Parts: sequence; C-alpha cells; structure tokens
Amino acid sequence: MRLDHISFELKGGEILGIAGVAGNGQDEMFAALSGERLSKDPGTVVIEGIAAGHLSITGRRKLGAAFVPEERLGHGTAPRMKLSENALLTGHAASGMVRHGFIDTAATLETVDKATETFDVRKAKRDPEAASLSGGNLQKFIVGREILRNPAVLVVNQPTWGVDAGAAAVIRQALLDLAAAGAAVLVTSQDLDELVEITDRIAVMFHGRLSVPLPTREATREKLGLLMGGSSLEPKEAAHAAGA
Amino acid sequence: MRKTLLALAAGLLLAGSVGAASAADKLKVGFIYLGPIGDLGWTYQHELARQALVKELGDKIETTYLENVPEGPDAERAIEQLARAGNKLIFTTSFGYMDPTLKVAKRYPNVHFEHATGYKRDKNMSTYSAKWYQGRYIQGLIAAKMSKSGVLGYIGSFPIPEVVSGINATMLAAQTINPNIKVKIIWANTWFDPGKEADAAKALIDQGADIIMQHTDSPAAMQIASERGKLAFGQDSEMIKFGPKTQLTSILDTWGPYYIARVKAELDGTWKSEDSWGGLDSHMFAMAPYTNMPDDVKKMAEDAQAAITAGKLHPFKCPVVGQDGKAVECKGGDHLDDGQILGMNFYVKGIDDKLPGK
Amino acid sequence: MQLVLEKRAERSNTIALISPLIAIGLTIVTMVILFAILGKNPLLALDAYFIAPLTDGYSLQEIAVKATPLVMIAIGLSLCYLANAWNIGAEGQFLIGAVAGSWIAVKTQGTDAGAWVLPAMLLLAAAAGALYALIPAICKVRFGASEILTSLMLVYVADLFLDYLVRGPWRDPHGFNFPTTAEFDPVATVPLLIDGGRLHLGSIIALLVVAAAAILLGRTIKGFEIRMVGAAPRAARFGGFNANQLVILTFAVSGALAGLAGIIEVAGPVGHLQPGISPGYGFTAIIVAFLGRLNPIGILIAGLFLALTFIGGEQAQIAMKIPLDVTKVFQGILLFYVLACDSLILYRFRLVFPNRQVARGTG
Amino acid sequence: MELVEAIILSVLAASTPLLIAATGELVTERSGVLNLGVEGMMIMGAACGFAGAWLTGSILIGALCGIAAGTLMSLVFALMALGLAVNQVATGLALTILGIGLSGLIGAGFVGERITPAAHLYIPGLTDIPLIGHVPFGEDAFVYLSLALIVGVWWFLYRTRPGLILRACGDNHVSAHALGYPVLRIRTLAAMFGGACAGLAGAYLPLAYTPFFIPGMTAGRGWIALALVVFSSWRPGRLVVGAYLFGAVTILQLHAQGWGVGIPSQFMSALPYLATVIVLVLLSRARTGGSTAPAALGTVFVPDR
Repeated sequence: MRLDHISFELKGGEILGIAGVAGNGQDEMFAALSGERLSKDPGTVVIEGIAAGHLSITGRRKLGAAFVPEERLGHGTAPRMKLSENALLTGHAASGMVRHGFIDTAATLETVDKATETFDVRKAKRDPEAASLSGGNLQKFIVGREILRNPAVLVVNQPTWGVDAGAAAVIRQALLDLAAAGAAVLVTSQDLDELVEITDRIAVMFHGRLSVPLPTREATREKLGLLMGGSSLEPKEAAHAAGA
Repeated sequence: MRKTLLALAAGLLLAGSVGAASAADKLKVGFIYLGPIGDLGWTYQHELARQALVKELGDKIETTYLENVPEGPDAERAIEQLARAGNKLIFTTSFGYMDPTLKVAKRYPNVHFEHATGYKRDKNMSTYSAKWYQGRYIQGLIAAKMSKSGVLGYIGSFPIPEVVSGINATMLAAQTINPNIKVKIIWANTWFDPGKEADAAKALIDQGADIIMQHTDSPAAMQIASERGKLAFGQDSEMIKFGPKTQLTSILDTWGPYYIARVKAELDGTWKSEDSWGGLDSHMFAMAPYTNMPDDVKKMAEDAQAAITAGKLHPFKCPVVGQDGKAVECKGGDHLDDGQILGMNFYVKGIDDKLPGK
Repeated sequence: MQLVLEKRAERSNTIALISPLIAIGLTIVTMVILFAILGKNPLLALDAYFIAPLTDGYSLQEIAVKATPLVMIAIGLSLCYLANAWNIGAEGQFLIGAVAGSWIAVKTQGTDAGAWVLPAMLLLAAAAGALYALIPAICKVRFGASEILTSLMLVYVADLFLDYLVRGPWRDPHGFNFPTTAEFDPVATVPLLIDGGRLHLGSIIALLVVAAAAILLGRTIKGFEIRMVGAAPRAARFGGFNANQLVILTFAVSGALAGLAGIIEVAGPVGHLQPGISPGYGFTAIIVAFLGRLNPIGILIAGLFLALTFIGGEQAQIAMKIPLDVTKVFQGILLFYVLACDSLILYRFRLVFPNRQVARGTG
Repeated sequence: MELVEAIILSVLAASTPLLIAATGELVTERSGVLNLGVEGMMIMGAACGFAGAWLTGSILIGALCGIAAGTLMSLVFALMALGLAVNQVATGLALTILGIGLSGLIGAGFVGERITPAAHLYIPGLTDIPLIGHVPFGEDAFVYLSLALIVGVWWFLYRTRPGLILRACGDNHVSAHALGYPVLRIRTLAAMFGGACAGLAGAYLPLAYTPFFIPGMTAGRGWIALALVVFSSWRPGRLVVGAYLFGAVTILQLHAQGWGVGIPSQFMSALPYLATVIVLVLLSRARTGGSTAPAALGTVFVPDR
C-alpha cells in the first residue's frame, strides 16, 4: 500500500485515533513514523520541532518518541529473549541501561520490575522469556516499557488487539494517563469503541489516504463508517465541505 | 622421576589401548600415509609394500599405519603418536612430512625414521626416493614410436622437480625418435581428482594427443584413453585393469624390497641414516609389462631398460639444451648430476609451453 | 495417532543442561553398535577414543594444540551465525591470513629484523582475513548475493592462490623447488609454552578470544545487537539495529579470527608456509560452533572435545586399526544428536489424534 | 569443428552430475528447505551406486542404489530439519560429514574394482552424421535423463497444481498451512526428491564418468550444485544455462592449458569459482524488486495447533 499525501499534526496532551480497516496503509504509516522506513526528506516527520524524517528509529527515540507496533512477538519483542533483554531492545539508546557499550543488567531488570508493578504484568518468574507471557500481559509489558521512558510522543498500533478485557482496560488507562501528563499519543486501531472511548480526535485511513481528523464527540459511527468504506467523501473534499 | 612418569604413561597407553601381549617382543614398524589406503595410487603402493613386508617378516615385526594424514600441522602429531606407541622404525611416505619427521626425529633419538622423497636427513632419519625419470625416459621412447599424430598429452599434478624432470626425460627420449614430437601439458593442480583427471585426458585427446601420460594418481585418464581408443601409460600402480588394450606400460612404485631391506637392517642392528635414491638397478620402481605394442617397440623398450639398469644410458646425458637454446651446465661429468635433477626447474628445448612459476 | 512437535512456552533449562549428555550418550551407543559391526571390541575402542588420550600429559597438550585453531575460528563463526550471517568460508580466510602473515616472514627472512616481526605478522593476518571475509559480506549487503556460496567459492580461490605463491614466487630457493617457503626465522615464530612440547602461545590467545567473546555477547550492547538480529530480525530493526552493518561486522571479526588462527598455525606448529596447512580447520570449526551451541564457553568445550576425537581417532587407528572414516562418521553422528537433543529445549513432542487435526486441516 | 564438437561433448558430460544434483536441490529449496548436505548425499550415491553396479553387474541397479542412498540420507535430514525443527544449515553440514565418512566405510570394500561404464547411445546413421551427430545422439543415458529431468521439473513446478502448492510452501508456509496444505509432508517429499537426485548425480560419477569408486571422488561437486541453484535464481531454465556454463569454464580452462596459454594454472583452476562468485553478484544485482529466493527458504516451521 502506498501512502498518499498524509499530513497531520499531533499536540501534546491529546490522543489522536486512526480508524480504518487493516491493510489500508496503517503498517506503512507506522514504519514511516517510527523510522523503520526512512525518508530522504527530513521534513516529512517533525518531532518536538525537530525535523526527523531522515533519522533512524534510534534517533527519533532520542528526540522523545516511542513506538508500540501491532505484532507483539517478533516485532515488539524477540520471543525467545528475556523481558530484561526486551527492555533493552528499545531502551538502549536513551536510558541508563548501557554504559560505555556495556549492559547494566541490574538496570534492565529494574525496568522489568517497574513495568511489572506499574502495569500489572503477570508472569511466572522475575525475568521470563517474552513468548511465555500471555498476549495481554506481554502487551502490558510492551506498552509499559515505552511509557516508562516518559516519551513526548507515543505511536501505538492496535494497542489491545487480541488482548483480554482486563489487560485492555489497563492499557487504555495507561494511554489516557500518558496524554494527561502532557504527551502526544497516536493510536491506530480497528476497534471503533476503543477509539471513541479514549481519543480526542479521530481520522480514518483508507487506501493509503488519511481523512481530516474529526473531534471525537462529532464522529458518529455513520460518518466514520462512510469514510472507512471509502465513500465518495474524498478527504480533501470532505474538508472543503466542512468549511462550507 | 620424569622417566618413570613417561614410562607409566606409555604403560597406560599400552594397557589402555593395545592390550596385546605379543607387542613387546616384536619390532614395531609404523607408516604414515598421505591418502586413504584405497587411493589406487601413491598410498596404495606403500600399503602393498607394507603387506609384502608383513608377508616376509611377519613373525618378527608388527606394523601399524595411519592413513589420510594431511601434510600440515597434523603430520607432526601423527608421527609422534607412532613413535610414542613404541614403533622403532617409522616410514613417512610423502614429501610434505619432511619437516615434521625431522622435528620428531630430534625428540626421539632412539627411533629411526625413513622419509620418502625429501632431502633433509639426520642421524636417525634416512631419506629414500626413486629415479622415476628413468622410467619416463623409456615411456618417451615408446610414446614417440607409437604416436601417429606426433602429439603427446601429459597430465601433470604440480610443477615440482619430480614431475618436471619426468616431462623432460620423456621429451628427450621422444626427440631421439621423432625430433618434431610435440607435448601438450595440462596441470590438474591436484594429485587426485578422478573427474578432473578424466576431463584433462579428454581435453588432451580432443586437442590431438594420441598418447596419454599422467603424473596424477587415479586411473581415470587410463579409462578415458581406453574409451577413446588411444594409448596411455599408468602411474604408480598397475592400471591395466582400466585399459587392457590401452596401457603401454606403467611405472610401478615397488617399495617392498626397500622396506624389507631396511627392516632387516633394523632387526640386525645395522640400520644407519642414509640417502637412497634408487633407480631401476636397485628396484626402487619397476616397469609394468610392455603391452599393446609391436614387438620391435617392445624390444626397444626392453633394451633401453637394460641399458639404463646397467648404467650405460643416462636420460639426462649432456648436452641437455633448455628452452632458451643454451646447454645446461653439466655438473655430473657426462650427464646432469643428482642435484640438478632433484631441483629441475626448466623445460628442455622442444616443449612449447611455459613452466609455471618461471 | 500422530507424534507432533510443539513449541514450549519457555525454553526448558533442565533439558538445556542434560541435552549434551543425552547426545553424547546416544552417540556412544551408536558407536558401540558401529564398532561391533566392524568387528572391533567396543570397550577397547571407546577407551582408545575417549579415555586413553586423557591419561597422559602429552596427549592433553596435543588436544590443546589441535583445539586452538578450531576454537578461535569457531568463536568468529558463532558471532556470524548468531547474527544470521552464514560464513562457510572460514577455511579460505584462514589460508589468506596465513599467506598475508607469511609475507612479512618471507620478506624479513635472513635480515636482522627485530621482535616486531611476529606481532606485525599477527596483525596483518587478522586484517587480511577480515578483508577476505568482507568480500562475501559486501556482496551480500550491497547486491544480495548469497554469502553461503560466495564465501565457500572463495575457499577454493584462496587455496589455489596459496598454492601459486609457494610453488612460484615464495618458493624456498634452497628447497629443491619443492612447494614450501623456507623455515621462518625465530623472530617470526610463535613461541612455545613448554620446552620440548608443542603447546604454543596461540592457545593462550585462543583462551583470550573465548573470554572476549563471552564478554562481548553477554555484557555488551554490540553482542546484544548481534544476538537480536539473528533471533528476531524484525524486532532488531524495531530496536534500531542495522542488520547489514552487523553482517559486515561479524564477517570481519570472524575473518580476522580465522586469519589469526591461520598465521598462528603456520608460524607455530608448521613453521613455514606450504600447501595443505589446514586439514579442514575452517569446516571442522563449523561443527565446533554448533556443538558449542554458539556459546563461547560451549565452543571451548566442544573444540577440546572434537580435538579429543581426532587424537583418539589416531590412537584407535594405531591400536586397533579402526579406519579413519569412523572418526568422521562419529563426528557427523555426534552433531546430529546434539542438534536433535537441543531441539527439545525449545520444543516438545505431543501425541495428536488425527480426527482433531482433520477438522483444522479443512479450515 | 571436430574439436568444438568434442568440447561440447566433454562439457555435457562434465555438467551432467552438477545439473542432476542441482535440479533436485532446486525442488527442495523451492519448497522452502535448504539442504546443504548435497555433497554428502552425492558421495553416498557414488559409493552405493558403485557397490550396486559391481555386485549385480547392472548399471541400472547401480543407479537405483545411488538414488536409494541419496533418498535415505535426505530422510535423515528431513527427520532432523523438518521433524525436529533443527537449524537446516547445521543439519546439512552434519549430513555432509556423515556422508563422507560413511561412504568411505561402505566403499572401502570396492576400491580397486572396475565396472563397464554406462554405454553411450549409438543410433546407426544418426550418430554418425558428421559435426552434429554426436551431441544429440551420442552421449550416455544420464545426459539425456538429466535434460528430461529438468524439463519435467519445470513442467511440474509451473504447470501442475502440486507444483503450485510446493512453491506456495516455499514462499509462505504459514499461509500454505492455513490453506490446509500439509507443509511438512510436502517439504519432506521435496527434500527426498533432492536426495534422490543427489544420489543419482553421485552415482553418475562411478557409473559413467570414471567407472571406479574412490573415496572423496565427488571432490566438491555437491557444493557447486548448491551454488548453481542460487545462480539460477531458482529457475529451471537458468539452471541448465548455469550448469553448462560452469562445465564449459571447467573444460575450457583445461583446453587453454593444452593450447599453452601462459597463465599460471592455479589461476585457471580458480576461474570456475571466481566466475561463480561474479555471476552470483551480477545476477543478484540485476534482480529488481528484491530477491527471487523462496521467501521461507531455510526457515523453521512448526505448525501451531
């Protein structure tokens, strides 16, 4: 899927939701935002006022961005590695887990403990392999791992996909708390109820294009449904229509 | 103290691994082989000689061999293993074992070593080799007589003096019959790769050679010549099985008599370090029966063999003219001396090829 | 009813501990059967293979000498394999390292060059091995050419190049044209550790390499990157680790170690450059790497164990006339069993009844 | 012209074992399995093939023994790599070591024996046609068999449904499994086909090429076959080109020496290997839009239940 003239702005303290049927460009947008796919033009992504389109994912993390991909096993974590190692996966560049190239094992374990406590991750022992956790607990760990880094921007893809209700509630609350603390949060989800529950604005993704975001209270199911079906309401025309 | 420890270790080794009581009273003779004993060539001939030795002196000696010992860093250990296992006479049967043999010989002054084809010796280390170029000379005569196209095909292994002197001896002989004889040389860069040797033989035949000569070890070239209805010479061993209508003769490595003589000397206590570079006269090698040729050619070959054996004919009789047209210095009176042959590093006139590494 | 493999939720530490023991046990059982088929007394044979070489100082020293290049190369290879970079051409890197280091030895021969010669040889060998390994690495990263095959092809090229040198330009002028350089000068030789023995400084270097690799993999972020790229490539990308960079790095390191092993072997036990300086070290090291489970300490143990089988194999040949091929079979079988048993760390067997499966199969 | 014909004949013969082994490996790899044990399966095929032919006096039975030996070896591989989900690279290497050792033990009893090699085709009239007769009508049966094999494989992969399913397993085993295809069974069969071909290719050496057995006689041809599969970018048509190209370089370097081209023979001997590297790079580079390798090649698959 090609991304087509997507442009939006995300402010501190708000949660922007991206709705849409999977396969309409959400993964590609995540890759472009995270830096897994790089752009030659630095201006395509701006984090905290700094052009970051050309920066790697590590460079963007250093600017205060954090990311939670959709796929828990194999993308968000290495399944056969311990949680402490998976904490290191995204934490190596910024936090105190690495000193002069050497890993501070105690620090990585502390991160695991903190995430476990703060986000109620249930596991059999202190530092198990990622693959041994249930989906919900692993997702809580991943989200927790990113939030513990105090990001200025958090990009989350399908935060509660395939997660039990209890874990989903913990995760949603964590996102709300993060925004309340002043961070900008972007949530991509197929779950409309979830978006309606936690976001301030919602945009819809269809065929690589993104509609103009609507304030969540104005976003009725009908409007969103039309956009998701790729109705004749082209994003730009829709904007004009709203203006008129 | 150290001695007792060593003795203890040796005792353990014996008790642990041999477990045969007869070992103590028989002379133990060890062999290090380069290839598998089934290589049909170089190693196979040494193995045949070992078997001949056992047949002759089996009641007085016990033999052991290690096969497939690479010429690199493992060789020294393998030789030392044999020395430690109580072997008193050890044959190391490839050139590449020279330095390892020397090193072990220094550490085991009471063990005698026999190294094939090398040039370094010590008080307890002899060398032995054969003047195969004599056989090559006879082959050259036969080849020139039998070739209709006047083109000989020669498969070389590596351009070392032993092989180069073989090519030169062949050509010097052939030129006495047919001054315009040509030789085409292909270096296989291996002693042993049947497929490649076969390909080389095919290429030579395709380029017009009707006699195939080889200085590689497998019978593949003989087989190809046989398929194509050409003639060929064997190498190291009797290869007539692979070309009953093809093999003219073969240079046979016959180490047996030498091994028996040296082991007897060891048994008698008369062994001493020496350099044996034997030819037809001392039976270090033999010619396989002359087959697939008319009687007059056969007679010529037999006469040449007799003359060489008697010392009347020397393949490198002066003047030997190099490719540059100049005669090579004659250090051995009326023929090149052993050192010149052992280090031969030039082609004689009439070979239109360039010697690799020159 | 059907036996199927199933992922374990978590790796089984118990099996991780006992699996090598099970593997060795199974290998021994298999070998006993093989010895019996060959008509050899299995107990005596096992004794010759495993016990006799451990009972005297000489054999122990030889085991260390034999294990030195194997361990050094295998450590480098393990880094590659952990990072999912398949360097099969360590043999070629070993040879090129030997050639490059020997260049200094040959050029300084007979001069009064000082103590700098050996260190310079080691450095140049490592650099040359690394550069040679970079060819397949760069071909992979830049052009996507399979590193397995390019690295393997370059083994043959290196072998022939060495052959050309020692039969041509570097031939010992007093060596009757035989394909070898002259013996290296003492300053160009790896010093021995014990007088009259064969144990040399290289073994110490190998131990240092093992220690360095253990620290690299266990304690540093680079080592973590290497493991992560191999274990979960997409997660590694998400973590910001550059897989291509790591292919280059691990190939360079493994090439350098192989090259170093090469010159140590030439300037140590062999003493001069000649064809056939490696009895397949580069390939045997691949077995060592896997037997050691790509873990530095494991590789050290595996290297020593494999060296034991070589020395034991020779003693079995001397004492009982057991053909050398048996040692090869033995090594192959051992590797099979180790790999198979290790599989049970991550997986377990379960009986499945087919009717249940059919229901899923049609879905 | 005669020389050209002769060279072509030599090239065909030299390429045939490579082509047969590579064809088998191509099918194996297309199903997503990377078996690096080709050399080990080949040498086992050579030992058992020769043993069979020598004991029975029949080339055909020899070839069948070679096929059986290769297939058995590949079953061991499948048991490990597919049944136990072991790393395929390591398993393939172990298979090669085992094959070299075992073939030495099996072949030891047959060293020094010879058999009558596989007969060359001879059709009176046709084979005798000057210049063009020998190539199409004068080689041994294996040469024609190898060509039939590769055509058959092409047809199977691209024109039949099972071929389509096999390729699907190689490109995405998860979705192939989801569609209900027995991924592991298909892969096992593909690996067995690869083993059978490697065994046959190995048997070709002592049965037709150099009719005797010697330990280690495959001399690295299994590795070349593996390289050819990549070289061909997993396409049967290119595989034929690659195999004959490699055969041609091998044979022509020997001819170049015979003609007295003054280049060190080591460099000439290195030529086929260098050529393989260069062509690998050029081909990989020429590919646009990513690699053409089966996407799941060499990856472990354990179906979720």
